Amino acid sequence: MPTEAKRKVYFDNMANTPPDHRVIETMLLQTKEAFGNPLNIHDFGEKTAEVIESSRKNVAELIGATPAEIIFTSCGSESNNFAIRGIAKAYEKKGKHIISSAIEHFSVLQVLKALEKEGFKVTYLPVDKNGVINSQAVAKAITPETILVTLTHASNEIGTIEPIAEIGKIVKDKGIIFHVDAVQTAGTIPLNVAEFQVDALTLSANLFYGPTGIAALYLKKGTRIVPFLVGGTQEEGKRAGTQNIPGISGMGKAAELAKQEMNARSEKLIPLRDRLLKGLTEKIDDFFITGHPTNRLPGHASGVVKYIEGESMSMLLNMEGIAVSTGSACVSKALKASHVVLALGVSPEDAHGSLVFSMGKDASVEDVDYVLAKLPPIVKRLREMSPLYPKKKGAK
Amino acid sequence: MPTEAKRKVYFDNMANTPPDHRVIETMLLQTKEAFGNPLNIHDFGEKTAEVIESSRKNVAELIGATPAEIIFTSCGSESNNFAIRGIAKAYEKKGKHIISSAIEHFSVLQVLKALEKEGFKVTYLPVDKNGVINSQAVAKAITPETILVTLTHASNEIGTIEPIAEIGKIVKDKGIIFHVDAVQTAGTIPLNVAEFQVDALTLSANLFYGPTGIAALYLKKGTRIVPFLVGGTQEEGKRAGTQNIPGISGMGKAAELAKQEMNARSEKLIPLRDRLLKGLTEKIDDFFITGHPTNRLPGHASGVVKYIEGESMSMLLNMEGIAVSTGSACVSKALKASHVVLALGVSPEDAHGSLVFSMGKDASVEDVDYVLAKLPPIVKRLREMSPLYPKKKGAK
Amino acid sequence: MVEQYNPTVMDHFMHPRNMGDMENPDGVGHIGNPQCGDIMEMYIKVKDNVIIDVKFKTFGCGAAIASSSIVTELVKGKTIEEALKITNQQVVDALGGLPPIKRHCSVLGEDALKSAIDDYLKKTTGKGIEGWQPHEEEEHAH
Amino acid sequence: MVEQYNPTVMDHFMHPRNMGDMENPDGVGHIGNPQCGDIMEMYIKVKDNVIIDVKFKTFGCGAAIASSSIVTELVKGKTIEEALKITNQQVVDALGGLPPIKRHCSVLGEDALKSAIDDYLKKTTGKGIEGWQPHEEEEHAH
Ligand SMILES: Cc1ncc(COP(=O)(O)O)c(C=O)c1O
Ligand SMILES: Cc1ncc(COP(=O)(O)O)c(C=O)c1O
Repeated sequence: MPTEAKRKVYFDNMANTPPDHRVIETMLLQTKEAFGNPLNIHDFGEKTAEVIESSRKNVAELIGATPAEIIFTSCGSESNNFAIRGIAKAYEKKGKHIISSAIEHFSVLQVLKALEKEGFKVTYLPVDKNGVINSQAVAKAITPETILVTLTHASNEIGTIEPIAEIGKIVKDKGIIFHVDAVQTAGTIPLNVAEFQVDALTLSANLFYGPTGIAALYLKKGTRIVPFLVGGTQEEGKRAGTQNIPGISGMGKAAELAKQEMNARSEKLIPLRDRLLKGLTEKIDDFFITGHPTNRLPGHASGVVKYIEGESMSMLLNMEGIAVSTGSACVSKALKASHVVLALGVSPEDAHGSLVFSMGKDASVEDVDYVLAKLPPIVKRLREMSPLYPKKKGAK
Repeated sequence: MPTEAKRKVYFDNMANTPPDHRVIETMLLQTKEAFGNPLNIHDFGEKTAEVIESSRKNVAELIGATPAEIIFTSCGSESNNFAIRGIAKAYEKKGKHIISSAIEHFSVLQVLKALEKEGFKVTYLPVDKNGVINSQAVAKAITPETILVTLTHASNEIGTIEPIAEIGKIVKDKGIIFHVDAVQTAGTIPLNVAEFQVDALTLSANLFYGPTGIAALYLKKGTRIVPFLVGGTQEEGKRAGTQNIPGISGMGKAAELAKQEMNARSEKLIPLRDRLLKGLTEKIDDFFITGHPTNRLPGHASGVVKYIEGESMSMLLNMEGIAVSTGSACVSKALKASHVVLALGVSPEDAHGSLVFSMGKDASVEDVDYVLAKLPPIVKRLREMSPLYPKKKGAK
Repeated sequence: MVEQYNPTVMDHFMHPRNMGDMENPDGVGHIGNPQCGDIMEMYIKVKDNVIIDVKFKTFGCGAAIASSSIVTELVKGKTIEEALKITNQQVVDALGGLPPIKRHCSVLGEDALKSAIDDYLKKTTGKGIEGWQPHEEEEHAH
Repeated sequence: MVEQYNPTVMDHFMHPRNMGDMENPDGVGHIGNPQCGDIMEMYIKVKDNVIIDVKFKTFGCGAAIASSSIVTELVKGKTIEEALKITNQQVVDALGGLPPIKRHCSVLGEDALKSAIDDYLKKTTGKGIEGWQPHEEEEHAH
């Protein structure tokens, strides 16, 4: 039952960004032209190899890596699975301790859970009320057994930007491998693997206006890894399987555009985000921001509307043409309160009322103001229905 | 140094088929329109869910499955890794014996090798000189410990179509799980999972004029599997990661077209294949066909040119605008003689001279005749250079 | 998700019946817990063993709201004995179906009603519904 | 793969120098084995300690053919002592580089030449190249 709302406001870019039209054009062209298997000895294969390598170069340049350090994968989850499992297995003779945090994506947490069953020990660092991981806590958690630190650069649910460079320095000083889940940040905010001193980094095209189905793992030269997907010799033997040409060509173009336009996008989005956060706080009582109030992703505004639940809010927003996320994009079918919001110290009932507004590069002031006009009556309506809404306040 | 040959003959469709223009159009359209995360509660996500589910239905119909039995993955290798490892792990309490064959793809063999290290036992069945797996040999290899039989439906290197239905019956009677690697057959020849009595089946869009980067695993309802890629709840919790929309939409369209056009494509390709095989045998001395002479993939012609080596032949063919494979498409960087050709009883030096001509649906008689005109002088030239070519024969 | 809700469910979600507070209810039901993200309250007014009025308030998803709403429609005018026969399957059926992962909401609907009747019975007879207790939260597939 | 061969390599592959048989060679080299997919034969004619003619035959990939061809060019007119100093790196350099996985072909080229000189020395002096033996196949990254 799609809504008939006239205005459409897509504020769910942390779940997926619409591919840029220039990206789609590149995909169209290269999917037509580059169909030869790049391992084979003919011009058709050469053409494909050229498309792959020029895209690899663009992706490398986006994060300050060399092309040989970029491995293409099928999604951020695969890069996370591959990096964490592959590095843990490659270094397990050195030790079996891994450090992570309480606000990681499920594709990190589930691998860690599996590794725990296989005998690894994992320390999950807490975060402060703004969602910040303390770099000194990382230092303290390191033991002689620690082989890997894996942390998110920014959680999709709260948008707080973590002090990765600071942590990188600490981890590197100890000679430990450092993996960063940069799905939400690569292509969105400046990020340089050398500066950050990371050994492995997950990035995904669908978060910077590239297509879904294509992502990459940066793996610093010399870092050992056990392959995840085995078979042929593609990706220098690190990731088997015929490469995704539409995806790789789209990711290359998206990376090129992201590098060029990143600053302009942020300069536009930060004021919109702040306008939205301010408006929500002013127009809705018993609303609080989740994540850091200022040091957060450019287009990312998240918070909790107390006494009511996220799915019903999203459904009513959808009736008005507004798309948002509630809790984790990737798992809202799980019906559970977000572990990331809970990690901030938010109570379970409040966590159920969390919303994430994530604006894309084409967002406008009008979009923000439309949301600020439509949300308050929805909140009022659902609070009237809620047995949790304090009687004394009455329906507001 | 791309060739300047005027005619271009792409006879490497077993490595990758060029996507059909109708597939590319569908991808273009749906990549533009379906960008919302299908797990989230808004119309944008619904749109994406619709695209995914309609594509899933098409893929299911291609092989006689129900949509809920189709899991999208990123490539044939992933489906093979997932199926074999996931089923072995799910049933390991029942036993640790697996049956496979000597002519499997590397994405099967490498997983089996890894499982052997983890304590599984694997029987690799031999093939006869035409590359046929004997169904009675499967029956004999079964032990009370056997939990999984995994066999290719047709090897990309020799094209022989294996008696899967016969084997399916034997395996099912014993209550053992049967996985088939149908990368080369699904979408090319008729294939019905119920008729064949298979429990799991790998298929890949890029072998039936769909894009690269998208494949599927058919998993019969009730078959247990341990997920390979973990994280979010996508694909009913069986395969995490944001779904590949360009790929899935393209695979859906390609499956629809394959179902409609399969017979017409085969009717056209079989005579071309036979003309090519006959021509090669007649025009080149010391040439022999690899794989079954008649019961083989419609567009697939393979053989060995004695005394000379495959890469140099491919390079000279490429100069004439002709693209072929030598040995395994996916591993020609390995420089090794193909294990599949060796399994036929071919000597290692002969195996190095193997060529695979795989014709696509747009192949023509002129293409075949062009190859038949261009190859003999190339063979002559390389044989003149070869220390293996019997002196008595002289340069021919 | 949205597409998984049929028009009946959407209608009850958008236009819930019998929503609100009740002055001096004869029985009050309270079910669910905030950790699971669903809480239902149900209030009944009983006259001559017949439920003559019913109201609800719900904190929860679309299915939870629709389930509460339909329960109030199903129960209005029924005797206590008839009302006690209402099952979660009837709730699902009256809604024309619920997505599988949302079926626990119909269980909550049934339980909220029974909890209200239980309260009414305790107040009037000193004894609640014989042998009744709400379903375990675990069953609800959270 | 093709793009990884530079124009010099392609030129030697397409137009191999000194390819063919030789009548009554003074030294014959034979290296490689069919299992690895590369076999080179090299024939030399020596006069006054100078290699005045050289021919090769090769079963192998493009890089193997180009390596054989360039070795014959490098060695022609050189004294035995000078020829013995030719290394596989010189073969690679003379070709303007080879793809990493093809570098073993340059080793085969060096070995084929040395094998021919070894044969020549054995025939003329009764003793081959002191301490020489061909590189192990394992090294060739097969
Ligand atoms: C029989 C067979 N199985 C599996 C694969 C692997 O497919 P992909 O390269 O798409 O991962 C191939 C690829 O050619 C194949 O021919
Ligand atoms: C921080 C973070 N990591 C990893 C992922 C997983 O990415 P994908 O769904 O593309 O596999 C996501 C997805 O939203 C994410 O936000």
